[in-house]
Amino acid sequence: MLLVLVRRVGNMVPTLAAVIALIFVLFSVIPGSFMSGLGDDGRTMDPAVMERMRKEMGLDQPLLERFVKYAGATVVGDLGTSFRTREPVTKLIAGRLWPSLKLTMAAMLVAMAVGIPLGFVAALRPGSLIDTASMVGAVSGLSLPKFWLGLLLMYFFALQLKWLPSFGYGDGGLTHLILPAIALGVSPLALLARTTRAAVLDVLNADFVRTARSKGMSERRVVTWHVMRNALVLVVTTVGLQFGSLMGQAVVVEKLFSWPGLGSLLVDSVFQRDIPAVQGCILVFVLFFLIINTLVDLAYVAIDPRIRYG
Amino acid sequence: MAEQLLSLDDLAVQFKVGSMLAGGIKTLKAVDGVTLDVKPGECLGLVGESGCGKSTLALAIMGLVLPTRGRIHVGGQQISGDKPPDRMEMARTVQMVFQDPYASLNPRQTVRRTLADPLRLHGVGDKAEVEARVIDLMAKVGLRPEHADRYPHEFSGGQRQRIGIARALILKPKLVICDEPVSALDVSIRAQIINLLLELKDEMGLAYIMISHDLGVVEHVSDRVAVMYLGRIVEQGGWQEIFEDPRHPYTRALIAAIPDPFHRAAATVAGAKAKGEIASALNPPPGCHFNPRCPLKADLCTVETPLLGTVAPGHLAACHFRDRII
Amino acid sequence: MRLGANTWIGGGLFAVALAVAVTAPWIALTDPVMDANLLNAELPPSMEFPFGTDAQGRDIYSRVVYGAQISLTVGVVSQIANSIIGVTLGLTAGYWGGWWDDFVNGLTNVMLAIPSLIFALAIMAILGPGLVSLLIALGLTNWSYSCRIARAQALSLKSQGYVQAARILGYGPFRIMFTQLLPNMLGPIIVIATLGMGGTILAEAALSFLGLGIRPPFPSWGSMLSDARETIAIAPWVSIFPGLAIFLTVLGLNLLGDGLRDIFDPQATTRRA
Amino acid sequence: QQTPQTQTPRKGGTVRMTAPYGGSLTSLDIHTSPRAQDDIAGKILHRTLYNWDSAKGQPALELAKEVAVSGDGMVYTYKLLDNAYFHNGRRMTADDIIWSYTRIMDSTKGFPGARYVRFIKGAVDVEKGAAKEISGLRKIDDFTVEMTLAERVNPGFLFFVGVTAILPKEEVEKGNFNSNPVGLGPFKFVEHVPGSRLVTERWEKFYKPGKPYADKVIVLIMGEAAARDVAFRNKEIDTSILGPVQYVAYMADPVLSKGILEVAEMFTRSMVMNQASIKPFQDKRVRQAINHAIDAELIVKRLAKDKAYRAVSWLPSSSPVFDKTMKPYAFDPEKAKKLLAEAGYPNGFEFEWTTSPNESWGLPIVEAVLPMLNRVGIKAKAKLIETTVLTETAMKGTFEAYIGSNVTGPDSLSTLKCFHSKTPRTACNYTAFNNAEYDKTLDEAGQASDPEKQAELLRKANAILYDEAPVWFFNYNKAVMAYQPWLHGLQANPTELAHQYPEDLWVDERSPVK
Amino acid sequence: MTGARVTGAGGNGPLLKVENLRIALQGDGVTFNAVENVSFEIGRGEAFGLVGESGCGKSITALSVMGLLRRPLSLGGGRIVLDGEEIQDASAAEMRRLRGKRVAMIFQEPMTALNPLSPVGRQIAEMFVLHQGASWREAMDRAEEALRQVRVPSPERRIRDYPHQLSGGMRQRVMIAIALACGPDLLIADEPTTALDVTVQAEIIDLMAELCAAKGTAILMISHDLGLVANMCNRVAVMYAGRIIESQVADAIFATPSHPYTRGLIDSLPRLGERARRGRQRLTEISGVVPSIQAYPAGCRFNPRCPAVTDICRTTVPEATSLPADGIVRCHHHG
Ligand SMILES: Nc1ncnc2c1ncn2[C@@H]1O[C@H](COP(=O)(O)OP(=O)(O)OP(=O)(O)O)[C@@H](O)[C@H]1O
Ligand SMILES: Nc1ncnc2c1ncn2[C@@H]1O[C@H](COP(=O)(O)OP(=O)(O)OP(=O)(O)O)[C@@H](O)[C@H]1O
Ligand SMILES: [Mg+2]
Ligand SMILES: [Mg+2]
Repeated sequence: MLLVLVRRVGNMVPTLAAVIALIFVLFSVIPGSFMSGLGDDGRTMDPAVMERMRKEMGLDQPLLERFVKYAGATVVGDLGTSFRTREPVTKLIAGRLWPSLKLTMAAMLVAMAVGIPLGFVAALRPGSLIDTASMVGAVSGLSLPKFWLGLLLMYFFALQLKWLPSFGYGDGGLTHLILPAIALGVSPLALLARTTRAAVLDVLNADFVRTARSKGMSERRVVTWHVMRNALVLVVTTVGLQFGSLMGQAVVVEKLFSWPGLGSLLVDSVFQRDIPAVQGCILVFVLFFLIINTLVDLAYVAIDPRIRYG
Repeated sequence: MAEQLLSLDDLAVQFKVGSMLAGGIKTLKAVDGVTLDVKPGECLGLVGESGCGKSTLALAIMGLVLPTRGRIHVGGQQISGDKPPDRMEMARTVQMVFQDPYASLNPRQTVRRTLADPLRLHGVGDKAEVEARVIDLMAKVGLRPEHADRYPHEFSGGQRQRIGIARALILKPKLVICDEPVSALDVSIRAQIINLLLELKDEMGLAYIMISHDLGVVEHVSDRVAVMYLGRIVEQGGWQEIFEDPRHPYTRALIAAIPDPFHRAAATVAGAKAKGEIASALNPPPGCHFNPRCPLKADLCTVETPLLGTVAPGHLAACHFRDRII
Repeated sequence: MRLGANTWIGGGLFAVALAVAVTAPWIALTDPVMDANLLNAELPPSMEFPFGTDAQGRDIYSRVVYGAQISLTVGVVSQIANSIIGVTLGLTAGYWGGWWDDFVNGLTNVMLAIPSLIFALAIMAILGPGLVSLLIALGLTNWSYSCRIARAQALSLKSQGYVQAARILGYGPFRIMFTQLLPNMLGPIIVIATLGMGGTILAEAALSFLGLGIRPPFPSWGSMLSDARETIAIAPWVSIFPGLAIFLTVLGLNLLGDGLRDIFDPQATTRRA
Repeated sequence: QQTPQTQTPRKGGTVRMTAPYGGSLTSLDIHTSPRAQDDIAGKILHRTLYNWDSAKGQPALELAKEVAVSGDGMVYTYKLLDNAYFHNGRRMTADDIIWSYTRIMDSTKGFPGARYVRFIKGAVDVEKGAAKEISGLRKIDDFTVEMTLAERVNPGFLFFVGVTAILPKEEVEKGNFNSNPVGLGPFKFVEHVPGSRLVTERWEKFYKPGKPYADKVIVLIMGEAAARDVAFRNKEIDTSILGPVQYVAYMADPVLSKGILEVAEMFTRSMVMNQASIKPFQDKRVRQAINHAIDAELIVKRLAKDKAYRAVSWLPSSSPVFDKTMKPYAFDPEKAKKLLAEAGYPNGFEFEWTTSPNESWGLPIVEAVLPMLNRVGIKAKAKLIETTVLTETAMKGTFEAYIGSNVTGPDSLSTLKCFHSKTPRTACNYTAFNNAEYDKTLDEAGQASDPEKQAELLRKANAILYDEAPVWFFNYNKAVMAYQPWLHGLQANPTELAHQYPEDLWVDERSPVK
Repeated sequence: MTGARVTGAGGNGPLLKVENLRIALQGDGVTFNAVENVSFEIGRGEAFGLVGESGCGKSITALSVMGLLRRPLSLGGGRIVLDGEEIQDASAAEMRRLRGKRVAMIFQEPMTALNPLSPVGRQIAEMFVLHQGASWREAMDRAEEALRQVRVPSPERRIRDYPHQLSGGMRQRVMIAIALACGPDLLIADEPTTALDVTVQAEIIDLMAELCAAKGTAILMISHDLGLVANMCNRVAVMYAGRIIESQVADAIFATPSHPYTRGLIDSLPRLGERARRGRQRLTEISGVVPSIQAYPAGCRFNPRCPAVTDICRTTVPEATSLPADGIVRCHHHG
C-alpha cells in the first residue's frame, strides 16, 4: 500500500513539472494583458500606469528569468501574486477550493449513485426495456451541450416548478448545489452507467462466475458475492478518470450557475489575463486529477489482491 | 565447428522484471547457459515444460532478443549481446513456424501478400518470378492457387498452419525453428502437418529445431533431442538414447507422465514420477533446479549444480546420478 | 459482421449531417451571412423561414445547414488530427518501448491530467477566436485516448506471431508498424475517433459559450446555440434548431461509436464461453 | 425618473443587487481596479470626494461641505465633512484625502486613478519618484484641504471616479485590505465569497442623517445574462442589467415592464477607422460614405431593440454640451456610392473589421452591417478577437477598423481630446485623426474660463468631428436596469447605470427576503 | 471396475442417464443443433470418458447436465436422468440444489475459473455454507481440511492465499477441493489438465481418480486426449461434430476401434516408443478438416473425410450398431 503510494507520488513529480513548464510557456505568449484587459468597457487606461503595472507584475523581466522564479516559487507552494487582486494566488484558490470540491463531489455522487446501479440493472437484464431505456438515456445524456442542459434545468426546476434556486452558492447549503451538480453529473453518470453495464456483462461471462453457478449458488448470490466486486475493479478506473477531470470540466457549469469555484475563477482570470491565477487554477486541476488517480490506485490495491501482492 | 549450421555457446538470456519502486527489479534467467549445435539437415527436438525457456531460446537464435551472455553462430553470422545480427541475411538463413496459427497470420493480408512481400523485400523484383515462387510454394504445402487471394479467416487451422509454414520457407532458409507447430491444431489435423514438415525437410534439405512438449511428436521427428528445465539443458542426445535410456530424472518423469494405453503398466515406473510443482524461473531452487521434485534427491543436489556430463558419446546429462540406472 | 441497431441509427444520423454539410450550398434557402435582413428579425418558423429567423433576421434553416459544414469540419478535422498524433505517438511508443515509450507515456499523462477543455480554452485564448485556432485547439488536446489505445494495441500486437514473423523476415520497424500493426489496430482507433468527434462538437459549443468559439464568416452550431441562449424563453426556435442539430449529430456519433465498438471488440466476437 | 416616490422610505430589509460584468469582483481595494464591476461594490463600501448627481447631470460634493475656487480656477479649498466615519470608527480628516491621493501616485504601484490625480500640481513629481508628497495638496486644518491644479479642469469630473476613493491609511497598511475593506460608504463589509457574492450591512455612523435605509446590501455576482434572467424572474435578485434581447422581452411583459429603469449612458459606440493603416479611410468622403451606407437607425431598432440611441456625432446626447439641432447621417446608399466614386473608389474597396464578441457593440452588429456595406461595394471581412485584446489592438494600431465602445463623458473636454493630433494613439487617438482646425478649436476651449464660451467651442469641435466622420457613428448606449417592484430609490446614473448609491435604496414589505 | 456404491435413493439404476440429448444453438435467425442424439449412461462410481476434437460439443454436453447452458445455447430435447430423477425440466431452484452437492464440475482453465478477488479458502468454504448451512468459521476449518485432502502443502496458510498466488497445478487442486467438498455423486471434469504441464497433469489425474475412488464418486471425464481418457476411464465415448460416433470399454476402444474416425485418430498420432519398435513411418492422415457447426454435412458427418465413404454415408445418418460389452458404433460400414 505504502509502496504504491510512494510510487504514484513519485510518478506525479515529472507530470507536474511538465505541466508547470507547459502552462508557463503557453501563457507567456498569450495576446492581451491584464492591463489592456482593464479597459474592457471602453474606459481607456493610462499608458504610464500600465507601464508601472507591468513592472510591478514583473512582466518586464526576461522570460527565462521569470520562469526560473516561477518554477522555484511553485516548488515551495507559492503560486505567485494575482494581477487582479494583488493577493497571493494560493489565497485566491483557497477561497474557491471548497465550493469546487463540493460541486465536483456532489456531481460525482449523483453520477455514481445513479449510474452504477443503473448499469447494474441494465446488465442483469440485457436487451430488456430497462436496459434499452437506460442506455439510450445514457447516450443522450452524453450528447447534450452542458450549458444548454444546465439552462434547461434552470428554466424547468427553478422558474417553472420553483423547487430550487436557480443560481449561486447561497449560504453553501444543499439547495443551491443540486442543479449544478446534476448538470455537471450527467455525463459522468452516462459514462458510468455504460461502463458498469459493460463490466458486469464482462464479469457475468467470466469463467469463475460459471464456477460459482456450478457450485449451486443462486443468481443473486452469484451477483452479490462474485460479480459485484469484480465489476467494481473495472468501474473504478472510469470513476477515477471521470472524477479526476470533473473539476476542470466544471468550468461551463460554474460559469452558468455563477458557482464560485475554480472553474469560474479560471475563466475570469483567462479573460482578464490574470496569468498567475490561471496557472494556479490549472495546477490545482492537474493536482486534483493526479491525487484522485492515486487514490484510485490505492483503491485498486484494496480491492484487487493481484496488485497488492503483484 | 565449420560443418555446424547453428551453434550456441553458453547462451544466456535474462529479463529484468518488476520495477524499481515495486519490490525491486528482479532478474529472470529465461535461458541459462545453453550450449547446443545443429548440423545442416538435422532435426533437433527440444522438450521441456511451459516457461522453461524454449521460446526464448528460439527468439534468441532468431536475433529477436539479444543474449545477455554467450554467443550464437548461425549461418555465417555471429550474434552476441553487443552484436545484433544483420536481419536481412538472418532472414534467409533461419525462419520460424509459430504455435498459434490464428495469431501468426496478419488478418489483413492475403496469402499472396504474406508470401510475396518478403520476396520483394529481399530483392526478387520480377513480378512473374515472385508469382511463380508463391504458387509453387503454395502447392508444396498443399494449398491451391485459388487460395492466394483469400484472407486468413477464410481458412481452417490446419490450412493456416500451412500458410505459416509456407511463409517460413519462402526465403529458402536452411534452418526452421518450429515452436510447437501442432499443439494448437485439431487432433485429427496434426498428422497432416507433421507429415508435411517431414516431407519438406527431405525435399528442401532443411534443418529443424522442433520445440514441443508432446514427446510422441518429438520422438517421431527428431534426430537428436535436448531436454530443458528452468532455462538449462538437463539432458541431450540422440533420440533413441533419450527415449530408451533417459539418464536425467526429469526426462524420466516426462516419459512416465505420458499416458499410454498400450503399455500402461510398463511405462508407469512409479519411482520416475515427479511430484510437486514446477519452481518459478524467478527464484529457482539452489543447486540442481529439479531437486525439489526429484525422486533421487540427495543433499548434494541442493548445494551443487550438476554440469552436463557425458553418459555415452553424444549423450549428455546434467545429473549427479546420471550413471545410476533405475 | 452484423451491424446492430446502434450502428444503423447512429450511422444514419451522421450520414444525414454529412449530406447536409456537403449539399449546403444547394439546399440552403439563403446566404447564411449576407442575407441578414433586420426587417425579418426573430420571426417564428413559417413557410418562408422553415426554422424561423434569428436576431439579425437571417434564415435559421440556412444557417443550420451551413453550420453543419463548420461543426462537422471541426469534429472531423480535429479528430483526425488527434488520431494521427495519438496513433503516431502510441504506435511508436508501444513498438519501440524504452525511453521513447517513457517519454510518450509522460506526455500522455500530462495531456490526460490537464482537462482538455481547459487546454483548448488556453490555446484559443492564445490564438484568438477563429476556425483555424479552434481546429488547432481541439486537434491538439484530445489525443491521449487514441495514444493509449494505440500503445496498448501495439504492445499486444507486437507479440503476435505475425509481427514476430515479419521481423524474422527482415521487415524494418516502419514497414512493420505500417503494414502489420496499423491495419490491425484501426478498429478501436476508429471507435475512439468517432466518439471523440461527438466530444469535439460539444467542446466547440462549450468554448462558444465561454466566449472563445468560432464565428465569422460562417456559423457553427455551437456558436448559434450559445448566442441564442438568452432567447430560450422568448424565441425558442433560435436555440432549438441548432441545439437539436448538435444533439442529433453527437447522438449519432455516439451510437455509431458504440455500434462500431461492438463490431471491433474482440470480446463480442469470440463466441466460445 | 423612477417610480413616483410617494411612500416614505422604509428602514430595514435587504437589497440584492447584481454585478453583471463578469464572474467575479476584481478587488475590494477600489484603488486597484477601474472596472465598472468593482465600482458597484465600491459605491457601497467607499466614498469619493465628489459624487455624480444624476438629477443635475453633474458632479456634486460628497465628502466636503463646501468648496472655494480661486479666481483663476486653479486652487480649490475644500471644507470637509466632520461627521464622516470610516467603518473602523475613526473620523475622516484632511490627512486621509492627502494620503489617499498620494498613494494613488505611488510610482512603484500601478494605480489606475493616477490619471486623475495627475491633474493636481506636483503629483507628477511623486509619480516620477522625485517627491514624497504632492505639493498641490495642502492641509489647512483637520477638515480643510487645499488643492492646487496643474491644469484647468473641473476636479468634480476627476474625483467622483471610484479609483480615487478615500481610504483609511491604517487599514490599508495592514496588508489584507482586499479581504477586509474599510471605507466611508453607507454599508460596511461583512463577507465576500469570491465569485459568488458580497455581503454588507448598514454602517450606523454614516454621515447622511437617516441613511442608509436597508439593513443589508448584497451584491450577487452574475455574469451570465441567461442565468440572471431566470434569477430575476424567480425573484432571487432585485436588480438586473438587461441586454437588448431581454429588454424587449421585459418590455413586452405586462408585469416586468413596470420595473424598468432606462438611461442614456455616456458611451458612444462606433467603428473606428484607422487612417494610418488603410488608405481609403484617409479620405473624408469615404468615411462619410460609410456613415451614409449603414442603416444605423434600423440596427438600433431591430438588433439593439431600441436599447440604444442613434448616434449623431462623438459626444453623447447626455453630454451637457450636446447640440440637439444636429441630425445624424442619413441612410442613403446612393449618396454613399456617389461619395465613394468621387473619392476614387467607384467599385468600393476591402477592409478587415476587427470586433469583439460583445452583443451590443461587437460581432452581431458587424454581421448586420456587412451586407449593407456590401451593397455599396465595400467588402468588409469580420475578424473576431477577445474583448481583452481589443484595447491592446486599438492602442497598438494593429487594425484596419474596429468596432468598440468608448466612454464619452461626463467631461466633454477630455472626451474630445481623444481626437487632438497631439494625443498619442496609446492615450486614445485610435483613428490617428489630425485636423488643424479641430486642434485649434479644442485648445481654445481648454483655455476658455467662461463655461458658456467653452461649451460653444466644444459644440463646434463636435460638429467638426461630425463632418470629418473619423468613425462610423453608431449609437449611444441606453442602459436598462430591471428592478423588482419592492425596490425604491434607484437613480438613473448616466455614467454607469449599475452604479447606484445604496444609501438611497430601500425595499418595501413585499421583498421576499425576511 | 466395480467401485459402484449402492446408495439408498434412486435404487440401483445408472447414476446418470442421458438420452437423445439435443442442444440448440441460436444463430442469426437460424437454429443449429450443436449436439444431437447424444445418449450415454454412467454407473455409480464409474469413470466415463468423453473424447472428441475441439468444438464437437463435449463441454456443452457437460453443461447441459449441470443445467448451466446459457443463451444462445439451450436444451433442445432429450432426457437427463440423475439417479432416477428427470432433471432436464427441473426448475432453477431444484437444479441449484443438485449443483455442487450431487453433481460437481471442474473446468479447463484453472487460471480463470477461480474468482481472482477472493481467497481460495473462502471459495472452498462457500460450498459448506451454501449446501450444509455451516457457519463461515466452521466452513473455513473444513476448507483447510479439504485443501489438505488435495495435498496442498501447508493448507493453513494457503487458505488465505489468492488464486494468482498459486501455480496452475495448485489452482486445479483447489478446484478439485471445491468440486469434491460436498461429496457429490458425479464429478464432471472438463479437460482438467489441458492447461497444465505434462508432469503436473499426471499428478492431478492420479489425485482425482484416487479421491473419487475413495468417495465413490463417478467421473465424467472430458478430454481430447484419447490416451489420457482411456488410461483412467472404464468406458469411453467418442464424439464427432455433435454426435457420439462410438462408445466402448476403454481397453477395447484402443484394441478394436470400430469407427473409421476412431481408428484414424489412434493411428494418426505418433506414439511413444513406436519409432523405436517400427522405425519412422509416415503417419496416417485423416484428410480434410473438422466441419464447422454451420456446415455439418448431411448423412454421416464424418463422410467427407472418411476413407471408406459410400453413397449412403452422404444421405443417411447411421444408426447405432451394438458392439460387445455395451458398446455401440454409428457407421454404415461396420460389421
Ligand atoms: N519479454 C519477456 N520479459 C520478461 N520475461 C519473459 C519475457 N519473455 C519470456 N519471459 C519469461 O521467460 C521464461 C521463459 O519463457 P518462454 O516463453 O521461453 O517459455 P517456453 O518454454 O516457451 O514456454 P511455453 O511452453 O509456455 O511456450 C518464462 O518464465 C517467461 O515468463
Ligand atoms: N456460448 C456459445 N455461443 C455460441 N456457440 C457456442 C457457445 N458455446 C459453444 N458454442 C458452440 O458449440 C459447439 C460445441 O462447443 P463445446 O464448447 O461443447 O466444444 P468442446 O467439444 O468442449 O470443444 P473444446 O475442446 O474446444 O473445449 C462449438 O461449435 C461452439 O462453437
Ligand atoms: Mg513457448
Ligand atoms: Mg470444451
